[in-house]
Amino acid sequence: MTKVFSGRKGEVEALRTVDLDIRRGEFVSVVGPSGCGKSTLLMLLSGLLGRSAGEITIDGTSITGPNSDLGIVFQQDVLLEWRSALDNVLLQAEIRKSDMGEARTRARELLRMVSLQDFEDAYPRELSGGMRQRVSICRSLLHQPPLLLMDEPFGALDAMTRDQLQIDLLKLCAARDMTVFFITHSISEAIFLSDRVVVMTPRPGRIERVMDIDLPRPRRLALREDPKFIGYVRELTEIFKSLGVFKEE
Amino acid sequence: MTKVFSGRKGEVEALRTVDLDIRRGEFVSVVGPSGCGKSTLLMLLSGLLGRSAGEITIDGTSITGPNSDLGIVFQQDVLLEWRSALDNVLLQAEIRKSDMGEARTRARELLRMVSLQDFEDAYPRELSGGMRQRVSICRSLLHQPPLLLMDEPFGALDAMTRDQLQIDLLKLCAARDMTVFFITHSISEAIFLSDRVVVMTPRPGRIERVMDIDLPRPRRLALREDPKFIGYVRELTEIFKSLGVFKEE
Amino acid sequence: EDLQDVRLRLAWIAGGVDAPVFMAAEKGYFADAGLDVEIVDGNGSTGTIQAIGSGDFDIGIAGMGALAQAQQAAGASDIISVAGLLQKDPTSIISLEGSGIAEPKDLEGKRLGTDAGNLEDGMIRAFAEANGVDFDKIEVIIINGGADRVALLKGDVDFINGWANPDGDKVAAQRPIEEPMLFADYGVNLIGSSVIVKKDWLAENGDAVKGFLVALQKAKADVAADPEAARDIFMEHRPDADPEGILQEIKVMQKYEHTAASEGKPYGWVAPSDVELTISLLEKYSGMKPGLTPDDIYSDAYLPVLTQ
Amino acid sequence: MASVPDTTYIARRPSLKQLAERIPPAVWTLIALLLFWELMVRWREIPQYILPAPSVILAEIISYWHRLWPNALVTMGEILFGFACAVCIAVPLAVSVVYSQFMARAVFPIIVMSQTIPKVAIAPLLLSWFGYGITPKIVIVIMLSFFPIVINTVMGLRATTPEMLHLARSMGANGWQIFWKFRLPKALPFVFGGLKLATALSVIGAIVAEFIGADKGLGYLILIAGANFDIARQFASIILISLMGMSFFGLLTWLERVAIPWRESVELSGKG
Amino acid sequence: MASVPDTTYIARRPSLKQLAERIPPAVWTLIALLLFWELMVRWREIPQYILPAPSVILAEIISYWHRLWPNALVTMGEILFGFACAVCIAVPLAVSVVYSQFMARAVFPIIVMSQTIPKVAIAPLLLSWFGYGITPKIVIVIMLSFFPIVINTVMGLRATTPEMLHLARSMGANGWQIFWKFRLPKALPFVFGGLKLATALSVIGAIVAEFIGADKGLGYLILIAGANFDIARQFASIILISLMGMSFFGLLTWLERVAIPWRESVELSGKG
Ligand SMILES: Nc1ncnc2c1ncn2[C@@H]1O[C@H](COP(=O)(O)OP(=O)(O)OP(=O)(O)O)[C@@H](O)[C@H]1O
Ligand SMILES: Nc1ncnc2c1ncn2[C@@H]1O[C@H](COP(=O)(O)OP(=O)(O)OP(=O)(O)O)[C@@H](O)[C@H]1O
Ligand SMILES: Cc1ncc(C[n+]2csc(CCO)c2C)c(N)n1
Ligand SMILES: [Mg+2]
Ligand SMILES: [Mg+2]
Repeated sequence: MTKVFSGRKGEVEALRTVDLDIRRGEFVSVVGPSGCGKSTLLMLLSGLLGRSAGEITIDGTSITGPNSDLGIVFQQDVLLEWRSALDNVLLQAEIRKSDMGEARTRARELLRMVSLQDFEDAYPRELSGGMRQRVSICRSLLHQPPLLLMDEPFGALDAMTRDQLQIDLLKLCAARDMTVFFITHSISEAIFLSDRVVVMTPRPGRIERVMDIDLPRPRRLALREDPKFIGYVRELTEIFKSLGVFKEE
Repeated sequence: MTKVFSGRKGEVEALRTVDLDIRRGEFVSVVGPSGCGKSTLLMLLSGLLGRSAGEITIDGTSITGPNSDLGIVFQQDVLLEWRSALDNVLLQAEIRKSDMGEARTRARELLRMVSLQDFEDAYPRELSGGMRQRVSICRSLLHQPPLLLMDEPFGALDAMTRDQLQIDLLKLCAARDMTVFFITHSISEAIFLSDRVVVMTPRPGRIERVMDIDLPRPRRLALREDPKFIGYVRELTEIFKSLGVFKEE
Repeated sequence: EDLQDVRLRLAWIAGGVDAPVFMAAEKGYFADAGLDVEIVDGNGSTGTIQAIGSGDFDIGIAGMGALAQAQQAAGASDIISVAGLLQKDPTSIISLEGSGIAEPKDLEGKRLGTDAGNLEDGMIRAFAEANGVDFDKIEVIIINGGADRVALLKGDVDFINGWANPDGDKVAAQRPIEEPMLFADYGVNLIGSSVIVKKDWLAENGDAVKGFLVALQKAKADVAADPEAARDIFMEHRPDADPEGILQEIKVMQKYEHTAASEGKPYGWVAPSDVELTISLLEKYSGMKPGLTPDDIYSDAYLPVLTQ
Repeated sequence: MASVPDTTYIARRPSLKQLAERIPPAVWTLIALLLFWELMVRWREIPQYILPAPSVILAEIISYWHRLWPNALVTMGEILFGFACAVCIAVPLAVSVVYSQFMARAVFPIIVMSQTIPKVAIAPLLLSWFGYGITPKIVIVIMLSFFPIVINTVMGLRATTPEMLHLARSMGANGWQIFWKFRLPKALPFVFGGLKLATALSVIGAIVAEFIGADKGLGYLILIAGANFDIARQFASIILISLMGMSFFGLLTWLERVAIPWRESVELSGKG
Repeated sequence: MASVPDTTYIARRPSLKQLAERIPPAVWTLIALLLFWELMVRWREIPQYILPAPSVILAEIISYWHRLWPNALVTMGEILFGFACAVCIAVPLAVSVVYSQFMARAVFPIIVMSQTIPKVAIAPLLLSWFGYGITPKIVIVIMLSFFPIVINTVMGLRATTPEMLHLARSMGANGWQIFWKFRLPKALPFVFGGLKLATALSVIGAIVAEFIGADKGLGYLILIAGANFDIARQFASIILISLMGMSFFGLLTWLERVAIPWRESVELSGKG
């Protein structure tokens, strides 16, 4: 039983001939220079954007419309300004018509997980950038989706909160056999979390390299001092550098 | 001749008794957990928000209104949706009634510096998250302000672009004797760039520690492998860890 | 040259009734009297009385009944009428042929479509009372802005109260009507259009007013002598009017110029008894405060006595 | 010091100023205007049949209250019922214009066109279609007031960002849910703008309708007062109508504040 | 395949369909409506004095064109000039309401109140204040049409986010610049909503003004045609007015698209 995704796109500006398989339960990260089409790729996978050519299939079925059996964290936290933090998280449940009592309990748990238990009733405008991002992470996790698409979800978080959430996310994935497609700018974050890391080239985006990360699970923070981990970081950094023209002078 | 800032705020939720001096030409970074009040502090320094108590002075003059002799990069890129990338950068010049021909040349240069030369005419909605952030960085630099306030300016950028822009920023600072107040979540970025790093505590925000970074300038990327640099990183990480309750299980 | 500028405001949109005014202007009778008259259409007696009172216009044409009410209800006692142009009220009962309305008594049990203003002036009640009709047995439907004629034609109402000419004629052009019952023929007559001026202006411009009335009398004779020519002159001034309608109106309106009491008297001269009747009807049926005398609203001092 | 509010001031001078401050400033303006009006009328000796003094109008309002009030109630009924119907028609219409190209391009322009038809001119048609009772009044109120609600609701429903729609679709929201949970809340501030415009128009609509044909209501009173040359009574009715209109507008402003609590601070910061 | 547009279709069937597609769909609806109207009148034998058939009206328009057209020009002049004045008054007023608490709380409610005054009822006053020429017409057009512009512009100027204002202040923008470079562009889509509403109202305003007292213009024609019981002529004038109103609305829709190029894609994606 394998879950197969394959995206292909040939637009002038964004992605060019992207071909990628993601297996069920796998954690795949994408790194690549700003503007290379990572967010576009994520939108294509979610079925929210139509591709210009090619096909995207899940379990052999072509995606033509939005796939709703997933959770998404968008790059810009899209919080509804008329809902409190808790209500923004609960939106998922309302729309999927889940048991609201249960959902509420779970939403509170998730907000506690991201240390926002004191801000359940705050409107988005009363939250800091990182807090808003955390709310939108909670929202994507509420319904325990089998597939999670995350676009730089930890970008606005401090190192500690980020570490904490990385650990929490890995635990959730393991518990629920979640498949995750994760966009990040942090090479070490990508390596720490993933089974495979996809490196994309600058515009128009193509897949330069897919790197298998052969590190044991469950992963602990200490892993980052592991020489193997550091080796991966160095390797990825080198690939990265070879892609761009870097001028220090 | 010293430039003195001192912020003090006693609101219930945000900052509590913050006291900080920044010297002219200094590069000061702030790190701290999400929601601790970094952005608020920046807004107070800029004079855009009124404080609840205390005083903020520049060169002994109390700030009561917005100070316009500075450049700001806000946490959320605030691009005007009705202006192209170039026009968004030029906004500064228009408002300061600078020589527009000169400003245009300089804006083009800045956009090239951040690799957006091909996107001068794109509207904000046509840009990726990182691209938008880069446009707002260019905007803050156009008029070569003596004081630069930056709120996580490189948060949405990939490692390479980020490295590049760090180097570029340092060069600009050295050339123009700029004072920079820089908010970041990356400890190594803070150390790499700064003369001093301010560590803030979780809400309500206080200054936990101000750390002098005694590393030679000009700084090169290679500095990051310097043992002294790594020492600073470790020290800051420890301070950081001691502040929060970190639960790996 | 050194003609005196005079602003004249009509009672309504210019119609056949106003033919003498245009005739006087065209033939130079106003100029002969040293006047340069600007003729402006009105939108009802109320507006004209206000326009005279505010000094925006010098001479106006408005119902004498309206002037009486303006004096009693709103203190317009600084305005007076100096000539009656339409002394017999053309208001009548109009019904379609076969409606079974041949005499006042037939109105009982029927539906009346009426303009709110027309109802409120009380004359329909006066007409009913004077002719032994129980007004409570009439179903009143208020329809303003000329829509009552459509309602009559459509059969939504059985009769309307409106001017026998030209309104009755216009209904008749669509479907035949019963002979209109003129209120005036049934003992209920309010003096209609009259020439009004402000008293203080009159005191200073008595000669101008006299001259104006002379010109009007001369023009009136011309209109009567050659209605077609009067119509052509009218059309020059008001090209959007309906030429047939205007001609018919010019001809038919002549029969409303005088009442029995003023018959044979010069154009514009009003019989005191008619003024008294107007006042007493308004007091009785329109809730007008009592106390008005004929001298308050009408003076014949400026009317030149010409023999026709 | 700029950020410290002037609570101190209020605290210092307690009762009298506080009382005065509780009265909305508009009332003061109104009083000033009335005073100016009164003085002008007296000083320039403007006759009553052209412009009665406020004191005369007030006396008329008081002495004629027994007739003014029941007629005002009739008009108010027409306004409120017509307004409610207008909302019920306008919002679905706006939705259909936003959702359907056909409505937007084939039907909407016709509706726009119909807006410019002077209602008074087609009175005979309206009366003959809708009878002579309350129906044509309601119809006219609707016809006059639904348009701004449509226009502003369309504007509001189109204000939803592509990002929000992406979020909605990614959650598998159906059209219904997208509408209720995303588009409508986003549109609310716009809708209220339209509603506020519609209040004034619904008042005008009721009066115009009563001008066309009525046997009660303030429009009717204006008409017959005009016929009787009772200008003071006309103005008494007009003043009452305006007060009703302003109260209605105020009610909606209040409702808006209640319905859109998350906007409050934005509006406050709107100053400057 | 959904994202591939139907350019292929258009390419396949060239001339006839292309031509048909160039005609706005609203025209088709209008034609359908007129056809229905014509058939209803003929079939139900509705007499001309209640509702003339479109063919009769068209004949009247053609035969009376020599008078309709000059009068239409007069009315159009009043509409355009009044509308322009309304914009010139409404926008500064909206600005003052947004910038000044005094205007917002002390003056604005009075303006709202004035909106509900039936213009026809105070016609004698207006005529006496503004004379009997073109001025009162312009004034009435202004009075009717400026309000939606004010309301929507206020709404638009308040739509500026605190973030944008922070940006502006940090750049040292003065009030003037904040207005021109931040608030106004942000408000533009709202302002256009108000302008579109105002078009319909300005047309109504001109007609109402001509009802009150005029010796030319389409409103005047309607009035005398009504007095003459010439219903076909009345409808001919009404149709002409509506066409003028719709053209004006169309013009503004086009202007909006030209003035707000950055919104285009948002509006397109508004569907769904
Ligand atoms: N709506 C749009 N219209 C036109 N071009 C667009 C649009 N959205 C994205 N693009 C272009 O597509 C390219 C890829 O954008 P995308 O947002 O996928 O980049 P990204 O890899 O997510 O970058 P970042 O790391 O900065 O978020 C960019 O060059 C961008 O300019
Ligand atoms: N407009 C507001 N109303 C109420 N509370 C606010 C408002 N803005 C910020 N806060 C609160 O102030 C605190 C500090 O916010 P601030 O944005 O300064 O945090 P930050 O340090 O920049 O966080 P981050 O790293 O997530 O951006 C937060 O707890 C937030 O909830
Ligand atoms: C030629 C002519 N002149 C005036 C009117 C208007 N009108 C008809 S009834 C009425 C009220 C007086 O009872 C008024 C002002 C008209 N229809 N035809
Ligand atoms: Mg992206
Ligand atoms: Mg922040």
